[in-house]
Amino acid sequence: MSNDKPMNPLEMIAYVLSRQIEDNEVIYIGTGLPMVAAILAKKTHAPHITFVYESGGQDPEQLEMPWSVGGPMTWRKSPIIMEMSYSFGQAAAGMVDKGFLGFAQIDMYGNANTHMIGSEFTNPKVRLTGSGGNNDVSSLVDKLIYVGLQDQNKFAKKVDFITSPGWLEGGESRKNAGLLNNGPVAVITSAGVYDFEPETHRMRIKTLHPGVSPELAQLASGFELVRPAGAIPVTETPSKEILQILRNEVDPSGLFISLPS
Amino acid sequence: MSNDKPMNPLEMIAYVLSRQIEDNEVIYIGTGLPMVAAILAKKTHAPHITFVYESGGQDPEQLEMPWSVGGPMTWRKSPIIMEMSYSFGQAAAGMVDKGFLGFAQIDMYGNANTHMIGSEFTNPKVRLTGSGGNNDVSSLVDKLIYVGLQDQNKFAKKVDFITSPGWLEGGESRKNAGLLNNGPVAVITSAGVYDFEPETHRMRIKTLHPGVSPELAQLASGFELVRPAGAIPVTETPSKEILQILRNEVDPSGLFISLPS
Amino acid sequence: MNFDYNQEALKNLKIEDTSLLDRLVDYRSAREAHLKKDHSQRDKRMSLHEAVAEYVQDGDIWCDSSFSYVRSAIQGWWEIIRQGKKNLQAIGSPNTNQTYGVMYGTVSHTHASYTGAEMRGIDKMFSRNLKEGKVKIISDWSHGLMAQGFKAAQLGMPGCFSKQGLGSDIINHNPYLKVMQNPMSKDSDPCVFVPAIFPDVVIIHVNAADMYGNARFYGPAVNDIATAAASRKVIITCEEIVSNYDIRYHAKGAQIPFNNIDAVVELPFGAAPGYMPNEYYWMRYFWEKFFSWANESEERCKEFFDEFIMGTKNVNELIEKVGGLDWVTKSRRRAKAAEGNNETDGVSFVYKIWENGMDVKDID
Amino acid sequence: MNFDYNQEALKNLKIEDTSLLDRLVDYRSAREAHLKKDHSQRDKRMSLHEAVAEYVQDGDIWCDSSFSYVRSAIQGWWEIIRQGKKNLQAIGSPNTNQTYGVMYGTVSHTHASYTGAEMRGIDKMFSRNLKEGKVKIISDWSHGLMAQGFKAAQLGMPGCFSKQGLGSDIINHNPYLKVMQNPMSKDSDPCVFVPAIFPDVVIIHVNAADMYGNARFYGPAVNDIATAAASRKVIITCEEIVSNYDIRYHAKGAQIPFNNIDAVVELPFGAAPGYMPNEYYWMRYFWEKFFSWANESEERCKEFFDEFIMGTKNVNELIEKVGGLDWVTKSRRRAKAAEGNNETDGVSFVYKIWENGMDVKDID
Repeated sequence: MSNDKPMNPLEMIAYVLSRQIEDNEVIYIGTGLPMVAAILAKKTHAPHITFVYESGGQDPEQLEMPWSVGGPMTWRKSPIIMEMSYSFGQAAAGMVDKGFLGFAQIDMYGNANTHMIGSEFTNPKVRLTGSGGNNDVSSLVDKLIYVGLQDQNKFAKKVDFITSPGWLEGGESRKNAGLLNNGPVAVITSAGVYDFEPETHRMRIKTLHPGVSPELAQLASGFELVRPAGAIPVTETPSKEILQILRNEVDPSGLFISLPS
Repeated sequence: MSNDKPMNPLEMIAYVLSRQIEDNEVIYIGTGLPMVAAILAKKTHAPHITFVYESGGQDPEQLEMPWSVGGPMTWRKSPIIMEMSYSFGQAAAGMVDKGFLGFAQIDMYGNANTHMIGSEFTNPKVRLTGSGGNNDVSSLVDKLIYVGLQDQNKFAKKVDFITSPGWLEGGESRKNAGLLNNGPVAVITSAGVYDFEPETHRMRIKTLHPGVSPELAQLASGFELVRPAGAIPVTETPSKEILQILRNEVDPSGLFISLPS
Repeated sequence: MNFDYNQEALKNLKIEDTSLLDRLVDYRSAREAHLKKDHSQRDKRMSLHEAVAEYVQDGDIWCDSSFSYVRSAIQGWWEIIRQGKKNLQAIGSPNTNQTYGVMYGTVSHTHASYTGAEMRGIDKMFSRNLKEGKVKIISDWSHGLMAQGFKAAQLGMPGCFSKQGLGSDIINHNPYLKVMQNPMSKDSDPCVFVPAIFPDVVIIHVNAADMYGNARFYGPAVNDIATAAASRKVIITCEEIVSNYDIRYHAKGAQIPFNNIDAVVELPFGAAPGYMPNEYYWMRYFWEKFFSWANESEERCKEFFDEFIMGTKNVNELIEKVGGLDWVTKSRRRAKAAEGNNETDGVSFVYKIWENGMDVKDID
Repeated sequence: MNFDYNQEALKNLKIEDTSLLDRLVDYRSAREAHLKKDHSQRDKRMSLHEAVAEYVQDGDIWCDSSFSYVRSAIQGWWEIIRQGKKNLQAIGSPNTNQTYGVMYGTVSHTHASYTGAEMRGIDKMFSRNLKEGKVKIISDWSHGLMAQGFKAAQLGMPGCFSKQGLGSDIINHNPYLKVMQNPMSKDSDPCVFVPAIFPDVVIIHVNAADMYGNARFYGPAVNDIATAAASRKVIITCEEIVSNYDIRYHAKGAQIPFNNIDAVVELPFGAAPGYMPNEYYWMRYFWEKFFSWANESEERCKEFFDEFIMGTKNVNELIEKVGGLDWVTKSRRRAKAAEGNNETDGVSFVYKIWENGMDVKDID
């Protein structure tokens, strides 16, 4: 891939997501963009992070992108491969700092749905994948980050099914439900970066990507986005050097960061 | 050890205990006499039995008597070595047929004590070992067999502490307590072999060793032994061939089957 | 035993006859089943046909093993389909291979945790079948909750508490789960009660086993150690049957003990078309075409599986379809390189998406 | 958190101040402790002295590891005693090494499951100390119940149900256990609720670890994988520090992951005078004399430990006492023969009972 091409939206998401990772963290990774972001982070500002996978692999020798979270690239010469129950157990015990999840729908409190679209469980419009490890990751890791494309349907007034609990109904409701962990701290989309207002726990604009106005972000949302006081910063974009690393070292075949032609 | 010596009481116990083992069984084994008995059984009438140990070893290659249930003779080239929780779990799941336990005290319902002698837990006359795996074995294996020397104190009217539940207060009390398994089926002592009367679950004389009368057995008991209808059979004694196997192959150094001189 | 189910979940799932739920959590019957087995170390070798005929019954709770495309006992599963077994309850974390079993009537009920193709997206075939009522979800799980249920079964726990599932709609769609107060806490501390779960039958594919069933594998165990201990009937398929000495003297030892096992089937390529650690790469041609055609339409889907499952008698015929010995050697090298055991230089892992007209050479 | 203890057990154990019970079951504080750690892969090597000084505090719940005389981190434990740490709560299944710690004031409270010398009988020293109030039992367990408590902690379960303990007096002498109805059953089905348990500190001795703490061992794990995950602080002592590559490329891999670990101490013979799988046989002279003298009287007991623990600065001095290099070579061969890795012919495992006046040559 030519390095002169302008940055595309998927590359932007991958970059922004990578910036959510701090050095020294242990992080839950799935396939796709979170994987790209995590590898980019490891190759740039966060060399001491450790990747863990729900299927049991930990800290594999990096070679290629995994095509499955059970595949060999998730446990290539791992020091340890855990049983699935143990893998989640370590997150419950406080050994995993961060997790990354996608969503089909997400609401203003960061409750996310990967179960179904429709109003009737036994006869959905579309059955999605179900939880897999999503509910466990959202319930157990210290800090949760969502990533996905943003539109009015995906940013839903009400999700059709809560697969992954966010801040539930806001306020103290998450804590009262008995959940152990911090809950979602950020949502990264094609439009911007969101966090959650500390008291109400409603989704709040943190930064918007270049060219995205608050009005445009709001148009692409089914619920009202909280606007912070003052001007909204523009999301930092990747430098040329980082784009090069992303394109040449992280995903050289462009599987995850090329837009379908 | 000379093979012409007459059989001693420990050898008798080892032999009688070995006859409690049926072929094909999976059995929990500790150190000492149960080990001797199990190896004798495997070398004679029960070649297809499998030894499992609470500390995790399973089916070790036989070499020497173990000096600890965690020692190398319990897992020498074992096909698998389990974590302790898994080892007991397989008994809960119904994979272990029989267990053998000693006792410091045992009552008429087969409740056994290896915790303490005395009436006050915080200031016992003697603190014994505690449960170790005894409570787990007695709660989980399909059939439980006790082995020990018999006297008025050990065959106690009331045990000072129930480490291993037998038939509790008899009748349906064991089942009502929620216990999964069959409970004790036999007690092997220096005097005889006891089973439990099917309705009341009181300890009953099954056979008595040569030279032991029912009156003598009763004298060596702190509670009333149930006598079966009819004549009480004499416990079968080991043949010369079996004594030879026991002395030459099972415990050649006589560590467990020699009486202290 | 009579069981006390989550009533809200029963309503949401429209389950009236709860008897079909009982066996999964009936730990006493699982114990009884285990106790009744011959526990001796004996020769348990038999053919795949015999093992499936004897140990899989219509209506059984069938458990998938390992992780969808990785070391799953797919050839055992295909034999279940070929033998026309009916109305199984499917369970597994993930439970992705169930989906084509629904098409053949093999699966009628599911304990759902994940059905899909990971980064290739959702499973439209499963979604269609669910809408049409060909398969019913009778309990909905997360991977972690199900893993705890399996592990509880292995460790002699009738149930356990979890901090997963809280606040989600999963607990309203699973008759086995209940929100309960932590008995240890005076303060409010809601937990999810998860019962131990006991499949009727699991087939587990491993690298090596001895004739008694002591089994050794590489790569993630996922839930296999737990489900082997929990399931009433366990079939091992393996790349090779090794001597008992090999199991004993190999540094890795066995991970699954013989006393769990009912049948041992020597079945090289038993995880194909999936990936087998240290042995062979997944058949990418198969999977890419499968995902594409199964998503496209019911007819395409049927055409695909009629060729690959119903149109083959055994795994060797499948391998011939994707290149025979050529595939075997290439696939072996690729798997070993992926794992760092063979030289990676010159081995391609490049990913290609299925397009109509492609053949094995385009996506090997 | 405020905890709801078994009141009958509190009464039977004469515990008035329950605050000393809290930390063992406070899963939230264990999680917090784990979250606060630096999770990076970094060089954690330090001396045994440093590790114990930094990670063992007076009053900690100290957990013994492995199985009494087999792969237990005895040299780590002796260093705790030598440094004069006080008033530890001792826990472990078995919890046999605690007993001489009581004599030095290192241990004041115990979570009891087993203290004794197996076929050598009960521990009279422990019995004496208990009667004299030098150590108090604050919870009584079976091995299996404790193992479930550790495992629950490892697997993210705040607690679990068990079919062990029912009908026994253990449940009346353990403030953490409660008889409860199985929530899944409509019929009466009493179970024992077992909370997840979280020691403050465990020292685990292994065959090999890398500098980050990924640890590999042979022989039984017992509860070590679980306690490493559960404990707030974990010290690894190891026969050798190997490269991270060695851990990755060795067929057995690691059983304990680096993120559990706070300190890595290279300490050859760290399990001595106990047995170390694949490395050395237990020091039979030591143990036979110990059992005999400790049973005999308080004075003999003190004399013994003043020589062996207080009279040595490190394990090398201990080894010199029992034969030095001679012991090392003989002991290594004997361990490897016991495990089937060296030729057994000509290697003696004969057992001798201690008699006064015996020396190392008589019981090597």
